[in-house]
Amino acid sequence: MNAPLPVTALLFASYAESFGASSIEVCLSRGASVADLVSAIRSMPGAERLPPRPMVAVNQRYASYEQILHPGDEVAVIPPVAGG
Amino acid sequence: MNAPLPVTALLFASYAESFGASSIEVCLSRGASVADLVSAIRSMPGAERLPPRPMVAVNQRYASYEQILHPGDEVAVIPPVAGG
Amino acid sequence: MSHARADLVDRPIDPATLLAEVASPARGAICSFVGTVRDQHGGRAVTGLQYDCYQAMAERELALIVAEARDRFGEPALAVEHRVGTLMVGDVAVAIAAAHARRANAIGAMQYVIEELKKRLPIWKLEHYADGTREWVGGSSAMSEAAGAAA
Amino acid sequence: MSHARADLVDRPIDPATLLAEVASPARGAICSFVGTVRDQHGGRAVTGLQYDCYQAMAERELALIVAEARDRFGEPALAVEHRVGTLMVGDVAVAIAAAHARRANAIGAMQYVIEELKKRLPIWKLEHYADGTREWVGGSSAMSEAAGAAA
Repeated sequence: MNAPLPVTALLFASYAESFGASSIEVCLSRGASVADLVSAIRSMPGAERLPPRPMVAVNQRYASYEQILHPGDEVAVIPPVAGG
Repeated sequence: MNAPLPVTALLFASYAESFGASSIEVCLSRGASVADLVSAIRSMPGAERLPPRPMVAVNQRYASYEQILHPGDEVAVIPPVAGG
Repeated sequence: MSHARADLVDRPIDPATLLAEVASPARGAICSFVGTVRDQHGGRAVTGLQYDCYQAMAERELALIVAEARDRFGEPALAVEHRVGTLMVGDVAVAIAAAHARRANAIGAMQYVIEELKKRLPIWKLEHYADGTREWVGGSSAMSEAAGAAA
Repeated sequence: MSHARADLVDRPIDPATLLAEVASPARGAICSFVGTVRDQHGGRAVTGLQYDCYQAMAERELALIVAEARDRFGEPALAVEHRVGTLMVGDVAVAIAAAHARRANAIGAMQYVIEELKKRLPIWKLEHYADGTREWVGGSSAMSEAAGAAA
């Protein structure tokens, strides 16, 4: 269970500005959940302006914090939406 | 209270067809109500297809059956509406 | 004071005109309802129809409905047209456009106007069917039932 | 099978096109919602804005919302366009047109689409103000609050 799981998280709008990038690389371990991903991101420089529980999408769908990540998943951290 | 009150009631659509006219003359007495008008109209030839309580407008507003009619009132018998 | 207009018209209705009429930079939510003549009714093929109305009262009632909607929904801009006369299948019978800064107000006003208009506007519809017959809609069937709620 | 279309577009939106697209002789009730860029927000004068989006997910989510609306409201015809890129005050940001034989279905579908789209579509708005500043709407203020309902 300690095999590494590299994840590239897409960033948009205010989150992309906070991190100064449109994506960030995070190294998790196999079996990691969305919650683990958020913990890792929140410890990175630029995360000061992130809310405690940002929304996350996995494979272009909103994901629960319990969802387990798999190699190849498309992951994105979603700022509060403002369409319409 | 027995002074005559002549009323011309406007007719439309299916009611106009039933009576074969776009209005009918009814002779009521002073103090007569909308209910009295409807009773009088329902006893006239052509009224067979009228419902028991047709809608009536007085001076271009829907009227209750209790409303008292006055000389000069514009009176109309209103078939079920079908706009829109 | 925002824009408000309500008319009975005997020419084709263009919904885009009504939308443009209520739009403004201060009112970001615009909604519309358009009612067109359907090609069937109660299982019968319809070819067209004729709207008859009690014109003075219909104009008065339509203005009243629009005033009520503006009062209840924060003075939205409103434009309403109801057609009278002879219409073909697909023709626009009624168009309503409402605009407000908040979408709930625009949508609420639009819904209020169409619901009240259907209940209260003294307009009658003579449908023409493909078999050559004609019938006053609502008229003959409703006439055989008690109109207890009439007054 | 009635018509359904949902697109993100980077050119001006013409609501009349969407209305025409859903209209048919079998669907007598057509309604629309149009959202335009307002000239102010939170008391500040707005000169324009920029929509950024997570395009693949936004297209997927928009298609999902339209499919849900069609499922819930008796398969109305639906056309939806949401603009992305740079917009000026008065420009159309979103347009929805829904048509059905029954007006409750057309109006219900239109309302469902606008409400869900506002909640779920991964699109962000960078407002440009008259004083030269810019701000991600919803972003900075919401970021300081707990997003407990996020997941």
